[in-house]
Amino acid sequence: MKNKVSIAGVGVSGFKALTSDLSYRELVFDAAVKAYLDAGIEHHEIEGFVTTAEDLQEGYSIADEYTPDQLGAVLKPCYTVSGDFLHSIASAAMMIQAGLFDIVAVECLSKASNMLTLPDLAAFAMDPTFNRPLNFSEHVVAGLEMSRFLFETGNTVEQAACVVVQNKANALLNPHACFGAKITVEDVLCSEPVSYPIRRLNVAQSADGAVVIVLASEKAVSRLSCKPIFIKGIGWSTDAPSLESREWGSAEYGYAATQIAYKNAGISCPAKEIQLAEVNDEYGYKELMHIESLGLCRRGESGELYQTGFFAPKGQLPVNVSGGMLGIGNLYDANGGALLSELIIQLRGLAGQRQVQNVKTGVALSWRGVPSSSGVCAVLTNEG
Amino acid sequence: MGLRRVAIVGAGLTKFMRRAQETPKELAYEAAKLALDSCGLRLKDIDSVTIGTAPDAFDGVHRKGEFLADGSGGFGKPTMRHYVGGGTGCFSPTHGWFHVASGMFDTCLVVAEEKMSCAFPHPAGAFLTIFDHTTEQPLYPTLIWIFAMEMNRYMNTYGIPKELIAKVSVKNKGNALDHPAAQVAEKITVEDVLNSEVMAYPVNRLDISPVSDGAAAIVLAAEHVAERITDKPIWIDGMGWNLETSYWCTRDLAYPDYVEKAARMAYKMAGITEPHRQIDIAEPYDPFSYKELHHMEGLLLCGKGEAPQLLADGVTERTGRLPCCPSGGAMGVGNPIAATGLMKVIEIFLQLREEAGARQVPGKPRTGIAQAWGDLMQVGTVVVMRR
Amino acid sequence: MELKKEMLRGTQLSESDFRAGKVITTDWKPELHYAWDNGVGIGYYLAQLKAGKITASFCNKCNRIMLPPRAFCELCFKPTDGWVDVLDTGTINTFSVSLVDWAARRIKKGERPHTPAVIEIDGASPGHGMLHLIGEIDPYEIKIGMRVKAVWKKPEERTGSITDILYFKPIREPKASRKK
Amino acid sequence: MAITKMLQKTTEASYFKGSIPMEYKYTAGVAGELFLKALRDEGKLLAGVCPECGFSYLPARMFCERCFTGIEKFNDAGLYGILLAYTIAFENFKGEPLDEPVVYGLINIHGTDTTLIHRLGGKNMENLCIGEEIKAILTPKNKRQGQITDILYFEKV
Repeated sequence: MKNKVSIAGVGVSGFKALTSDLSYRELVFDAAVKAYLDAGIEHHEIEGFVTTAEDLQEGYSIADEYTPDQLGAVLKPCYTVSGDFLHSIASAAMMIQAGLFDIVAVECLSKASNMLTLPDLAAFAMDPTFNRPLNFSEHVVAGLEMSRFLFETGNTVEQAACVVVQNKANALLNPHACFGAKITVEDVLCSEPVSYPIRRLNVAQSADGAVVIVLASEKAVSRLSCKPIFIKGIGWSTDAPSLESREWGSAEYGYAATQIAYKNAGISCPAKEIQLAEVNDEYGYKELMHIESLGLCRRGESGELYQTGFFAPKGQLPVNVSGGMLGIGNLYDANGGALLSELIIQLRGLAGQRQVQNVKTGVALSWRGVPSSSGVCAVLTNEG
Repeated sequence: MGLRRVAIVGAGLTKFMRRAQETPKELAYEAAKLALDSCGLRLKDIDSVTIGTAPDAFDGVHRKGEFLADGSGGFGKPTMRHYVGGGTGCFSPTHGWFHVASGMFDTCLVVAEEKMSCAFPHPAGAFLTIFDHTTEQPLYPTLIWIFAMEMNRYMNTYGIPKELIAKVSVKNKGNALDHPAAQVAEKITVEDVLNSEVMAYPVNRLDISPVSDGAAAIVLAAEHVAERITDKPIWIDGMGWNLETSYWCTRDLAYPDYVEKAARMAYKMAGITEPHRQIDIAEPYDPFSYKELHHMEGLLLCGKGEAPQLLADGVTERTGRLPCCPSGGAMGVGNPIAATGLMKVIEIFLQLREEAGARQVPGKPRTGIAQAWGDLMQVGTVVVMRR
Repeated sequence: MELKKEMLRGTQLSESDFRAGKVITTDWKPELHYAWDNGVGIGYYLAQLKAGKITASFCNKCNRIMLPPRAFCELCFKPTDGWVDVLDTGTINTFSVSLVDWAARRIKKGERPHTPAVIEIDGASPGHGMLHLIGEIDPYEIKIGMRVKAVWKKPEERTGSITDILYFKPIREPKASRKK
Repeated sequence: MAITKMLQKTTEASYFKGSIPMEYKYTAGVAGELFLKALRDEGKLLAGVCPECGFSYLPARMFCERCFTGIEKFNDAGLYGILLAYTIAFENFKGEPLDEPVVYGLINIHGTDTTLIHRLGGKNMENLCIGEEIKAILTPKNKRQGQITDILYFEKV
């Protein structure tokens, strides 16, 4: 990428199933204070702010109104991206690349516990004329996609269940994760059916939390005290938004986003050049889909490799050491924040018990959940 | 500023209507298609897409940006939605500028859409929930309240009579008679405004822009590409945006400080030091009549409390020294929120290219600004354009 | 290229055709329900309202006394330093007399217009006000600068909400006694 | 935590309830109107074919999302197609358990390039297979309302 953009600071608040003791403002403030401290800056040194919000997730008609105070962004250039947190990161990175600002803070928030009718909300994202009258849930869309994906690739229901088992186990070692558990493939396969082949334990449960990340230009980062992580490449893409004309057997948005990010990062052989991946796994099968989109294995091979431990924390290419959404919780548009913050901690070598050795380049792939067909891929490195 | 200069090379609009048959996707398509046609480009020539649209509660679709992506040309492309409430439309070119000026993409299709009529019986209900859910909504506030209170404060602070403000409606609805997308163009008088029914003192019905459906789109290109596409590129030379605290009761309601800060940011980038002299034409946001005046002051086009007199003196007429809202603005063309802001940008684009037809202001304008405003009396967005 | 009328697309539906069902439409009423965590600042504000008090927070760096109270100062970006009860009197900063309700319906004949106001509360920093309603006065007699006092619900009816104050009513007091 | 006055007792934590009380009436759009009218009045499934790239959309669309060309020609695609995937839903869209599970299919109508999600029903539901031939069963003509539910369900041929 031209005009190198670096990550100077990260702050995480949560992630927890409930955050009843804090308002959404207080939750974000906590993450912001930590991020600014981490970057070694004061709030008034930040030139621009990007927030991540969808109105109805927050419970406002215009969620953007309620974003500035908790970031120290009052009377500053501040806007919202209604996308995944990684979309916001991409937007902020472009501002820095264009030379507009040197230091930008990027925020995301989940107060999913405050939204009492999340299934209704997912239905409200579907086409009002052709989808909603049939009263199907988001899990029906995922069930169809999983069924088609397994059919086309030969991956299996058991392999998708392995993802759940591994991610929940990984989460037990992540102090930011609250859905860690020691379970078996049988537990997953015997859990309550939701929308065949999806069962209850295949689905990530919602969680609360906030992430704030400080981005800095090359010029600015040199005068900060932090040890920067660099954004090597970032790409995003949208497949057909309608359920009628999209690809069902693979994550096309993931392939397209990844292509842009790898091109920027100069990555031609991802499985060799990347040592760590964090991908959206709101459903177990999505992790397999996303691993294939990232080109970390050939199409249809992800399940088998998974079973051999290839993507385990001590495997050749660890994926979702954090526990992913299955282990951390579904933070909706803040999911990208959870994925990215794990990459940063790992690339800094500060992941403690779950630290992956010799990580130089990591990749995150986020997705905006059912029924969206949008994803963002970010490649990070600790080599300047 | 920027790795490279960015130009607007094409523009498209739909008609603005009270109730469109087209779905939000179809509206977005019509505007985006016309924008591409206007500069002879195909969708395959577009590298990236940015979508500007205001509350999901209007179109009635959660994650509206995703929903609109196909109609906005986003299929298989890097597509993103930016959002600053009512200020979105004049932030859209800025967000597109990021895409191109950063060197990430050579072209960006910028689409703004709003279909307010999906909300039924009335979209006004969506404004209840712009207020703080805990400390304000239990009082059942409405959008008109906050405008009325701000207008009252503005009139009271500077001693402005209602007649002077009503003239904004007269001018803009009149200007809109020449605008091809106009929804509520009319020849009216100050008396008509004052005699129209009171909605919330001091706001009368004719002080308010209508509920609208519509879309607008522009095409942005990097300098080396723009020169291949058109011999009349309009350059984005300055941009600014600024967000105030969400505790709106704490603010000075008589003066939009956030608009001034956004304007100063844009002027600094564009090298404008004396805005009232260096700017030839302006499209301040006018969802309510007084807002045009309020915003002229925030844009530093005149001193505080002085805008009504400029209006009275005819300075802001199309033939005046500083034409304001020559399009007809939100008051005349209509107000499909985000699309209105981009319509204003398109008006400046056409005026600077001398392609505004019957609306063309005399004197070959060189520098123009478009401005929008939004959230809870809270955000200003400004774009400076030059030929 | 000039944008001419015949180039612009869009099909305007007539309101009568639409309402008569001549156009195919699909209805939806989303269930969008929330329980927002009050957290520290707003939680305390509401608890105090229930007790019949308006409480602000103060910051010892900028010396502001802020309404509504908050756990952090958004300008100094630090935790606030304590709570302070302010008075339940104040001054009207601005107001409106509204003949429409939140859903854009006109009020019925004989019904009292809605009279919202921004009220700067005595004891809070200048400009720190709240949105509330004005009562016990002819709506058209309300003036900017008018002094008002909260009229509370009975203690047993209060729920910990901004509506524990029914409205603010005008008070007459000599200017000299105005508390800053 | 970055604040100094944290709550200390569970009884101090509180919440405030509220809703977004909106209702909607959506038009089907220019092409949607044609599609639903053809379904209601003629019992046909209308596809729209892009004149530029030949991609065939069902339900019919006004424009091709892939090449941004207007679609003006629509054709009767027939009622037959194949099953690309299916799922058995045990919950409705509100997340509430269903009395009887509902089966949904991902359906490609012959000659089109798109996928329709709809209910599966009728005979031989126990041995569903991906790739099977299926057919749309419409509601009786006098009960059709110009909605996608004028297709009752798809069943195995």
